[in-house]
Amino acid sequence: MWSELRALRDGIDLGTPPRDGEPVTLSVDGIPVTVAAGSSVLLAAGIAGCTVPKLCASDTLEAFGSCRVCLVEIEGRRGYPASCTTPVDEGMQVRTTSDMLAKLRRGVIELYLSDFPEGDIDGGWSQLNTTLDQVGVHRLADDHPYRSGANHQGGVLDMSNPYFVFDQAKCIVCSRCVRACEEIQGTFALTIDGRGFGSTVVAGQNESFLESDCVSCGACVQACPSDALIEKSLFPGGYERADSSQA
Amino acid sequence: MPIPVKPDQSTITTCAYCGVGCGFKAETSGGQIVRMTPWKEGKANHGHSCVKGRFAFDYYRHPDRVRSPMIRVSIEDPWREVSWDEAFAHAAGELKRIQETYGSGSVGAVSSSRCTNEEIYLMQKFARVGLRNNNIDNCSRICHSPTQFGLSATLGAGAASQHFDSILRSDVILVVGANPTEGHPVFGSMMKRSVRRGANLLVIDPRRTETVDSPHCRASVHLALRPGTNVLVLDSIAHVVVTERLYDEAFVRARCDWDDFELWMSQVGDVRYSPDVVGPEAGLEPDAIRELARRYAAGPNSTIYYGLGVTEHSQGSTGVMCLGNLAMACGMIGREGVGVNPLRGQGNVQGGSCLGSWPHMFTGYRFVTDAATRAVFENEWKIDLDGEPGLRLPNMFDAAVAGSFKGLYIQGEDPVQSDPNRHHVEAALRNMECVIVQDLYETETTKFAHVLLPGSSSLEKNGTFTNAERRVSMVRKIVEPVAGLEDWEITVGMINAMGYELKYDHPSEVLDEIARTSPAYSGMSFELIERVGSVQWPCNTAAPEGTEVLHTVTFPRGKGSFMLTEYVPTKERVDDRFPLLLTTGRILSQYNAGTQTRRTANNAWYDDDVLDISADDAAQRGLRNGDRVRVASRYGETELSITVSGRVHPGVVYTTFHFAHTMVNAVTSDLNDWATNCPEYKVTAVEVTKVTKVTKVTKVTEVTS
Amino acid sequence: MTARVFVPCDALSVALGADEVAARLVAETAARSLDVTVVRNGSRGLFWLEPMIEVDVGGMRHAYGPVEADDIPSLIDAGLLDAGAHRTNLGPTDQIPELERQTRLTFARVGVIDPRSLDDYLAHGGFDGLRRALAMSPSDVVDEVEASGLRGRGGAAFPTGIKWRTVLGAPASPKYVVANADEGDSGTFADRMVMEGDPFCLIEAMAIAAHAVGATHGVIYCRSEYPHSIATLEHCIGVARQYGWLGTSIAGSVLEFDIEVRVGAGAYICGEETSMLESIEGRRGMVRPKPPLPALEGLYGKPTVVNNIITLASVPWILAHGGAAYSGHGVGRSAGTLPVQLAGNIRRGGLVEVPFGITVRELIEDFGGGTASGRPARAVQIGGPLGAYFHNDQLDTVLDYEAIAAAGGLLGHGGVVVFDDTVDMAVQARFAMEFCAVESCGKCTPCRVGSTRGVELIDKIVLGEQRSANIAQLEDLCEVLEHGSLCALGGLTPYPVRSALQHFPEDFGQRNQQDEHDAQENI
Amino acid sequence: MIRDRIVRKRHLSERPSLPAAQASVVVEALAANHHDPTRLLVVLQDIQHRLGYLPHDAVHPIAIGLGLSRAEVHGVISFYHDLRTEPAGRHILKVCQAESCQATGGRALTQHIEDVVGCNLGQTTADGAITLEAVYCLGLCAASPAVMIDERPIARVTTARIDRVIDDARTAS
Repeated sequence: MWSELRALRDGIDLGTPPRDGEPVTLSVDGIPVTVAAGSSVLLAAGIAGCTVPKLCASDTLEAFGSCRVCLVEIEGRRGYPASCTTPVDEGMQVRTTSDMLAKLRRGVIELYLSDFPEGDIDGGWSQLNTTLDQVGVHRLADDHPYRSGANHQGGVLDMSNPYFVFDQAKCIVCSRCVRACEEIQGTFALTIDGRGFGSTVVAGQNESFLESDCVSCGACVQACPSDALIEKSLFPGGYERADSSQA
Repeated sequence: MPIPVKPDQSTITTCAYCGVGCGFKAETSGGQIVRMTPWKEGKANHGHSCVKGRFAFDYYRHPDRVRSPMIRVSIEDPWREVSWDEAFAHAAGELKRIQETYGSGSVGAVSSSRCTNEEIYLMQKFARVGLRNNNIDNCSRICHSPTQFGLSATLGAGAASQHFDSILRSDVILVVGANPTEGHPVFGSMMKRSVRRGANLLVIDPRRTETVDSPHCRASVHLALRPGTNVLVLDSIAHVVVTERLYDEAFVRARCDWDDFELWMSQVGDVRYSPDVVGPEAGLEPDAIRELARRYAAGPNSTIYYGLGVTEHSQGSTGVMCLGNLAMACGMIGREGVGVNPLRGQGNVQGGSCLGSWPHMFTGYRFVTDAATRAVFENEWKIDLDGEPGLRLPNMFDAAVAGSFKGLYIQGEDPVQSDPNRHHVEAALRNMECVIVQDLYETETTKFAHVLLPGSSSLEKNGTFTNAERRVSMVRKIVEPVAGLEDWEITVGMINAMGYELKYDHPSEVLDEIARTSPAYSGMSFELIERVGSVQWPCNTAAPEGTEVLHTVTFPRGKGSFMLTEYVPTKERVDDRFPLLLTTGRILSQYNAGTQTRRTANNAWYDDDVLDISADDAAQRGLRNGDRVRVASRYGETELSITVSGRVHPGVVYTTFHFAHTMVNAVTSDLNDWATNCPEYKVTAVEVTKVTKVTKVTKVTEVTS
Repeated sequence: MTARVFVPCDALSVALGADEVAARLVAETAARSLDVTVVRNGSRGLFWLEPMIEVDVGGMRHAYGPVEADDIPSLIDAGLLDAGAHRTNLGPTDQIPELERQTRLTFARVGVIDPRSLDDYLAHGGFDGLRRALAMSPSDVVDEVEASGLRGRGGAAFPTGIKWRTVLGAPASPKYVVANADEGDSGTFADRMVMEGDPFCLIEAMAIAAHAVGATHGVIYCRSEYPHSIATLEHCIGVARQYGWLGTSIAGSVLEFDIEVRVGAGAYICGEETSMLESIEGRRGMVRPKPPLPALEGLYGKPTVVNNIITLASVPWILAHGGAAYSGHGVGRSAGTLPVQLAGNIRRGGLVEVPFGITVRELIEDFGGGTASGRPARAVQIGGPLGAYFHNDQLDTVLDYEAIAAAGGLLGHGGVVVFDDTVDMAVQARFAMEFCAVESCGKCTPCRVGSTRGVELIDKIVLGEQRSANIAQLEDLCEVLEHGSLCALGGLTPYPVRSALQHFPEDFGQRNQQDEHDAQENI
Repeated sequence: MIRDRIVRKRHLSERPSLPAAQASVVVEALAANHHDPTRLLVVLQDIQHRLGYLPHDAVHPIAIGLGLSRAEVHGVISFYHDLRTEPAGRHILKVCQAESCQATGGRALTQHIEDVVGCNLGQTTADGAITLEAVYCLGLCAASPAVMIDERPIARVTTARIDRVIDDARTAS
């Protein structure tokens, strides 16, 4: 009756909120799995024990479908639907791995890495690190054509909040913070400024977090998969931005 | 290259900052807390948090911590550090000396809702087996004692009828005298989620709070009543329900005492409570009262959440009864999505109420005058118990001023700052011969103490908290207590020093004792809580893993009882000298008297109490944003800066009470609830005047502005 | 008897001087005390002849064009009102070859009537379709649309009847009809011509849709670049309300339906239906994932018909004449007619409504008359900025959904943009990526980041840097865009890029192999 | 950019207020749209129509009036290219950059316009007469290239024709 809240498990992220509903049985990589109607394919894959990489998806937030690393193949359907935004159907046959899926996921991750500070990857323990491990790409090759492109590595470093930093250089624009502020906290203090490549996460009217309507509940920090929003207390020597980047 | 520290250990515990009781994971590295993250499986918070619980934990390692027991003969003397044993012996010796000189009833104790259930239980045990009297009270006296009284009288249980998640099943949410988004932020977020999903929000509050109007959350009806008219307005709502026949007759006939109901109908149905009469007196549009009543009665699932804006009045208990009556009349009780729910201030106010820290009640709200109940405890404790109710905290202070009360053991409370009529409290403490304070820091109250026992924070001890939805959750020791002892061990030391031999190896043994003696807790144990995460009482053989929704079949008192709720205006009135009504509340980033949060970076948001005043009232007094003003009442005065705010109506001013130096409680009235002595913090007639600054500063201001 | 002279009022005619012509005509006839009414009609779509004025002589329309304001005195002198001979005389309008060869169903009234005149509309068969629909059950109306074989003309070509049936079957209420007038594809203007030439047709169509699916509210989302369309629609919606064609008890039936115009704010992506719904709801035009389909959870989360203007404008004819009559036109699964828009470097640009089945070459050469510059056509982009570039040796491809797809393209909204041999296709490919970067909503990563990387890669390719590696990366990127994007903007941007690369490799430095070799030597 | 100054959160009522004339436009736009948050874009368009742009400090009253947050309103403003946060020149000249106009010399025309006017697309001339904007299709593609000045479309644009238009715009008030 309260699955979206009470079926959440510490240390496990099912990717999309658990649902209440009639049981639906499908197969993921040949493994039969039964989940509630209205659940996502991503959630079903997780229950079946199949690891589908993800970045913008979290079981505390409604599915969004922006990161495109949770793509899967579904028998009888064209293309490579995002498993987070695809609801399960009875009898559905899902494949979570294939050469094409691996290639597409690598391609998407390379796009992320083309605008991410290289020095912040080794030794990190964010969800992004986990996803990179799953996809099997950790850095762009030195001669990768994406290097030296336009980037946001000189973006805002917001230290105004006493407890956390927002480092735009590490932001992958997945909107999890924006959505957490809206869906979980209900303050609506964050937004995406601009659009397209120019999209950036900002507080209020592109102002510091402290000046904005942010109430510092921490939901955005909790939601951030790439440590762009992170507690200052984890940096005993103070937070410094990495100076090298892949870009 | 910024690689974040990776914590080496993570421990699940419960936040102490408010009655929501969020589950947290305390993550440590090398024995120090590096961060607190919300626990996804916490049933009160489901992985959410607020700025206090999530970030404001540095207070535990603040240099101001009291690190050793200290004693002194006179409050003029400097403190002398002593061993625990010497402190216990000295304190107990003094209490026994006072009792020998002034009588058994000349000493007492007060417990804190920031402490665990086990510690609160031990405090009442200290009074009953150590002091051998019933002079034990708890700090809910000054916040939610009317809840206990009013809900027991109507429904039979002085606690929230629902679990927090229930609000997602509500079609109509009535919030009375509470501001969840500031005071109970994680529940506030849940409430907003329900509103965004289509629930209709109704608010009764003198201020246009964030609860009334914030992004995607706007009250459809807001009754901005004049402070002090709660009961009048609630009776008027009942009047509409009665006269428009909006009540649920089938429910009332099945579940409630029909004769009581008819009597109640004849009272609230009288024309003196019609919206047309009440509206002008309460400063409301009569149609708004009708609209609210109709929406609430229409449901289908309407729920009530209320806070100190209901209880902290001279008719606080009556106000609570009004809410119980209203819910029963409309059949809005006994299932998910409905109910009557107090929003508790401190982390363990519900526990403070349940665990017998009352001068007239044992655990589970059973009277000390009842021989059968006494027998339960006499059997458990192997000691004869006093059957006479003891003194309430305000009575203890009154008695102290009068000279008959001389010793007090205060656990984690700062009555000088928190309690009403500061001058009276100070006079009472000055008159005592032994004041024992157990606290994290030196406070306004420790200035009057003779024994100072270094308390342990909720990060430094094991035990349980009961939150505002009756949920008992585990508090776990993350770091060692600064002075070596957890609060429960200190109280055990005091009990032993008083001559009653007692030994517990772990707080779980205390909870076991509570379970043995208290029906609502009879199924409760650390083992159960460990296994299922948290448990809502009642927990017993009928409900082995606890109870989410109360009153589903019957009320604990059998038939629900409609209490008569005649409106009696407070004696606190505005006049020419004091034309404004001051009301008080709290702000998100600070917590109560601020002892903890003021010692964190939360001051970045709010570093002083500020007086909100309407533009009209400010203009009349020649005041501008940021001006310093003198706030004077019949009881005292203080100085504050003002904010000209659209959130208060003309005639009303508002402030918080988080900062010791502002001494807001020096201004508040000493009137209190007729039934429980809960102080009337929410209504004080005041005048606000500009503090004239030296000419030089004024000139500088003019140049820059 | 009052003579009637028609001067088009559509935006392109105005852009070519129609307002000045009309003003001069009024002034000149007044000065000569001639009894003339100047009627502002829509455009016939023969834009190389605009401003094209027409005179009604004995019920027959005679055309003159292109006319400039300064031509008016000589026209009147030449006996304009009696269809007299003049340098600009085109003869009877219906016999202008480029018009005569068309099959005008959807555009039957466009250019003929005064778009703001309800009487004119009614006199030309207006609301016949709605009257017939109201006499039918909603399900029968949907059957009729299904029988017509009509597919969405906005680009996705989804069968309209199936979409309507989904909305009809959805239990939730209220339901909405949204008309997508965010015609952002370069080379297209058919929607604009309907809105400015036959707006009541759109109103009628939406009312039919409302009846068919049980909707009560309609929204026309029109791009801000079309101020003339917006003004015309606003006027005509007001008239329709006044005369009971919108509001309650429409045409004496129980149908209750009203329409509001919402204006876009400069975002191509809002032509994508879910992004449009977000925009109508007052938010950033961020694409929503599908499912849920808008037909089930659309505007404000309620069942919603979202149709393109041309799709809707085809419906009244279908209802008035029957689905079978419509499906009698066209070929295979491409039933009915397609309003093709000839644009770019073309001699006779304009609107050509023909049954599916015509070849691209017939369109460009027979109707369009070749390039405007007189140079050879080199490339043709079909289907807007996300459509493939066709090489001039592919021009015999038949214009229907399946044939265009088989040739590696897509028909889109029926826009055909011709380029002569001066075009640099690497520049065009780069523009395709740049357009995606400019107009991306920024939600999904392939489109948000990939489009910018695409521009950078093409720049490097053109400069000859690491050419083969960059081309390989560009191809990989196109794969990620096509299969990984959330919506068609990212998903289709590879079409123009790949087709340019495939058909015009020489523009990407293929002929400069030596340069690349040199460049590599220098590294 | 580094934002590290720790400033106290400004209280709502301390936010800078709009000049009265602008404030009344905001109030009217909100009322005309029934304070309906789903009409945010319409409200913004109405206000820009009357003020010429959307002042920074108008965002707060708009948000309050519609029950939205400032961030949401800001996000919407920053998404749509039509919406501007600075005043434009007296005339707005939109020059089509899309394919049909590219096929008919649109790139050269754009360069010519930038040279004649003396600023680039997205900029306003020093005398405040003209703001140049890129536009992607005006629907005049059968007679490309095309521009639109204010709400007046001009098709089959030649350099001579556009020079006259620019001259007129510079001299007209």
